[in-house]
Amino acid sequence: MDIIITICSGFLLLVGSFLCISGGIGLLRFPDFYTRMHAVGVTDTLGAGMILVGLMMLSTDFLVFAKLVMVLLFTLLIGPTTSHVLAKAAFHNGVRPKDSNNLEQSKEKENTSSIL
Amino acid sequence: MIAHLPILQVIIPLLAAPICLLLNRSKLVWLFSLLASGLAFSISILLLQQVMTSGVISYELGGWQAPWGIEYRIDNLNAFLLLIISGISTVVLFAAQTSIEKEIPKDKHVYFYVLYLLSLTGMLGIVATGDAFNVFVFLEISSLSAYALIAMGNKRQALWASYQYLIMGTIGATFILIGIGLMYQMTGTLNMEDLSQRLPEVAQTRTVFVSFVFVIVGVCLKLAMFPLHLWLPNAYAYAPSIVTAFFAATATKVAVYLLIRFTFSVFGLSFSFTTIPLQTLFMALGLFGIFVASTTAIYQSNVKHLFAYSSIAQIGYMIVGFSLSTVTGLTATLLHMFNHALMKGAIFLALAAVVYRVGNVELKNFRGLGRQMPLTMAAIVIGGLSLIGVPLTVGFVSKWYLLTALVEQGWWPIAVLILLGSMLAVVYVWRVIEVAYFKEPLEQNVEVKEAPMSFLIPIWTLVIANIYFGIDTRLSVQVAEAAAQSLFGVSP
Amino acid sequence: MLIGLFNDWIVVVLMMIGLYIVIAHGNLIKKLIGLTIFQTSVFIFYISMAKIDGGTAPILADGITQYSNPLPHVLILTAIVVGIATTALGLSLVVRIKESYNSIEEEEIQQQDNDEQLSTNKAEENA
Amino acid sequence: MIDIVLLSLLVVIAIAIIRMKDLFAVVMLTGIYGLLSASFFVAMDAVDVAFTEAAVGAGISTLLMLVVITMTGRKEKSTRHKPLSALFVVMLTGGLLIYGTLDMPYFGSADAPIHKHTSPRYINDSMEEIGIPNIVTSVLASYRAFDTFGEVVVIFTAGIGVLTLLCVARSQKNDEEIDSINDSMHQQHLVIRIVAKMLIPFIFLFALYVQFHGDFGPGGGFQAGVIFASAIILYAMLFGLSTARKVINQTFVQVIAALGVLLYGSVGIVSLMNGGNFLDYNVLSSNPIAGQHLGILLIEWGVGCTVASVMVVIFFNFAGRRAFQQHKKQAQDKESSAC
Repeated sequence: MDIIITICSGFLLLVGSFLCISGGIGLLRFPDFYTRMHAVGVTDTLGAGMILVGLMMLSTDFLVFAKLVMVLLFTLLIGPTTSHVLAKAAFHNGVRPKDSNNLEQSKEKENTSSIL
Repeated sequence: MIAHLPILQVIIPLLAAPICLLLNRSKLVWLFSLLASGLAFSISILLLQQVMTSGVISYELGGWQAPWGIEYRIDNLNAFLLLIISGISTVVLFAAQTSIEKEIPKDKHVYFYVLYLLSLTGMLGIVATGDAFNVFVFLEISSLSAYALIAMGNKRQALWASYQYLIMGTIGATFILIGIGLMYQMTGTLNMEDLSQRLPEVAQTRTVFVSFVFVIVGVCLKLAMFPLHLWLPNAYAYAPSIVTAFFAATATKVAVYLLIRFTFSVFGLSFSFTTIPLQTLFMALGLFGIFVASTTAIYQSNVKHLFAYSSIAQIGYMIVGFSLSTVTGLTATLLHMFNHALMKGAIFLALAAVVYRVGNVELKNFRGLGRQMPLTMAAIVIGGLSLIGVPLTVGFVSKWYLLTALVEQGWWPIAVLILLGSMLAVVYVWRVIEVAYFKEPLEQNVEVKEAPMSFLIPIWTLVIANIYFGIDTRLSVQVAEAAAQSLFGVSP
Repeated sequence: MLIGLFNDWIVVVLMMIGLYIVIAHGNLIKKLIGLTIFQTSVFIFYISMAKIDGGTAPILADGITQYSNPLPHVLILTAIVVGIATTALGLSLVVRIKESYNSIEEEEIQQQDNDEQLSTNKAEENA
Repeated sequence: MIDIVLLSLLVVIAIAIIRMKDLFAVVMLTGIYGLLSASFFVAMDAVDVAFTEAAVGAGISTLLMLVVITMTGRKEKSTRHKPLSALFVVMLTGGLLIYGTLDMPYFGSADAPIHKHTSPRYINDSMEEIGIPNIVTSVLASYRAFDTFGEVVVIFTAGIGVLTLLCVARSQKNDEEIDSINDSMHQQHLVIRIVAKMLIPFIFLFALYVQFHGDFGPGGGFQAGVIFASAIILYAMLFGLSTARKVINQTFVQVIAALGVLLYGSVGIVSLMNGGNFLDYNVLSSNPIAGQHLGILLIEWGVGCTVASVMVVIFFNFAGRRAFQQHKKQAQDKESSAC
């Protein structure tokens, strides 16, 4: 029985860490603000979620398990909210998503954007 | 209750501070802090008597034995310092209410007294404790309240001076923390007494050498010794005058005490003066400090700056006495701590009275003050004479012991240099006297009256003490000698 | 030799970076950040002193024999609080300096002070 | 192995902080620096310290620096202040420290002097003498209780210092003006206010859990105080400073800060009255172990009160100063446009 558990948790941990790495790479390679934020959003919710579930399966006693469940609930609640607020603040300060037709117009707008 | 005196010394001003915050009425808070400081002063007198009769008092906090719990060790050196600090603070507090009336906005008076009591607690805590890390904690309490108090000055330069003092003070405190960490790593204990027993066996390692260097540099930063003194003149000149009067007389003495405590009690005399040429280094820095600081003092147009630079010169005298590493040399340093506190306390309180009446302490505003504020100017004159070291004043006693210590070692040239230093002091004191007595007052200063009674009483108590201890030196010399001998392990 | 002391050397490098920022950078907030880095590296030095290979956190549990040393942890709890207290006071000073000097660069503030000093001396000469 | 990775990451961030000019990015890096050093402390088995460093180093100090940056601007001038002499001083102290590390006991070696002198007693006897599993809390609160008392006074001093520098005589905004600000902010931050409403009770609950769980696991007065204050600060940021001031008025918070210090001091005074030394908990009740538990509980409560109220006071004064500056700027714009 515990072999299955270790395999599942190992698999989940691997997938979770892969998602985190992909988020990091996405942060570096994507062209403009909103796509980069999408990539980071992935690591926040899914990557961390997968790792937490993997850890839950490995946890020995109930207290550790309960704490991990609460951590998962909080990250799932807070992750999307922060991405939302980040996007709203960026939009409020004039950062427009870059699409093919107004390529140059958004370039100069992007460097004037200030989050505050 | 007698057995609990060491802890009550620190706890009474400490608990008085939050109570003052709760009282929240400026007049009531002033009386309450005066009571707390007076109580601390009387406890320090009792402690001094107890130590002089029955030797070292050890008080274990929390009931745990020494290296595991924190221990308060009161010997002659601590008791002497506790007496100076709480005495000066009581006298200075007496004039505080009228002085801050003109310099600090009304709604901040309560916060001023809370911070004043906290800095008093910090200094008493540093001096009384026998645990190395506890020194760092109470050092931070006194420094943080000092930064906030200095920043309450009404001119904008006070903020910049307080910021520079914060940066230099925090670097100094962190150096002391690194030194304590290295000491702890090699011996495994934090109690100073335990450290002095366990350090000799690891004394040859490089780590203990580096920890000694870091502690000494950190303390010298706090001490405003010559190369590291840049923060002191602005901090003392732009702070509210009551704060300057309190810190000029006590803050540097606490740092000198730390220097003496770490070199003599913790690292031991033989280690401190052999591994580094501490003697020649400190002698040179002390003398250099005396001359550079006195010459800059001569060219100052602001009288507070003038006497701040003279404080740095006086610290130079203490460092020279300390670097002799003989019993009389150390006695001279301890005596000069006591005398310097009396001198500078009187002078800066008199300047506070001048600020109260005239508004600022530029030299041009001092014209004709000799006739308009006779008692205050007389106090400044006597304080100045005491700085120079004229006989019948307290300054003469400490200069005399310093010269005898130097002559004992046979260093004639340095004794001559010390006398030259005092000549420089004559120049800058004469500049103030000449303007005050032989110049006509400016037109806007004509109707300046004498300082109110609440200034004159503390100023003149310090001036009379200045003269009394200049003549009857039994108390100060006896205590200083006993402290020096106990540090050298010579049983009195 | 190298592995044994590698931790301490990295801590020394961090200390020196913090000290360099405090001394070389003119911006007042950057100085405070340099101070925080300098203090945090001292904490890391204390804590890496307390670690024992194979020891666990100093919380008594049956079946564990080797614990790391609890005393440096207590000292560092105090030092962290001292660090945040100094940072908070420094930041409030920076706000007040910005209001009265309208700048938080060390050179500009020093310049304004020197100009003010020169003007008072000049006023004194012709008075 | 992991600690070497974390340390080298810290060095990379410190070097990035030197090179960065944009203060906003530098403050973010300081936050990351605090979090990484907290995770380093976890790797070093210092769980209590990691908790405090994360809450204070990554949380409160970054927050305060951000508030200050909104007032003082983001750009840093690039001129370096005589870098060569700075480099020389730094190299000198660095060389001295490296020279000092040569004789240090190796990292992680069990026979270092610190593991043999005072700490064996803490580890072996603390269960019989004090009876709580978390040795750090027992040393913090009982063996070296006076250090913690000094520390509570340090935090209290910082709070009073910030108060003296930044406190502003508040212009009494009337109620409907506060409600109008509240509504205007409402539709702008709708989503995060709802989520915050859901989260704040849990943050308070977690703070109280950390406060009373200090004896058995990582936690204690400091961490609980900071978490408690962060919940109040979150409320103040989202629902406007004036509404937050109405909910938690200033004098009440200052009184709590003073009462926390007095509570800690009075535990010491009571043990003095009962005949023990200052802060000696054995005399607090008939059975020494029960006395220790009672003493530690009370002083942790005092520490929690003071830290929470001082952090709230510090944030409210910084934010109040910012509102004061904007208010002054509007007044200047109004009169400059008027005349």
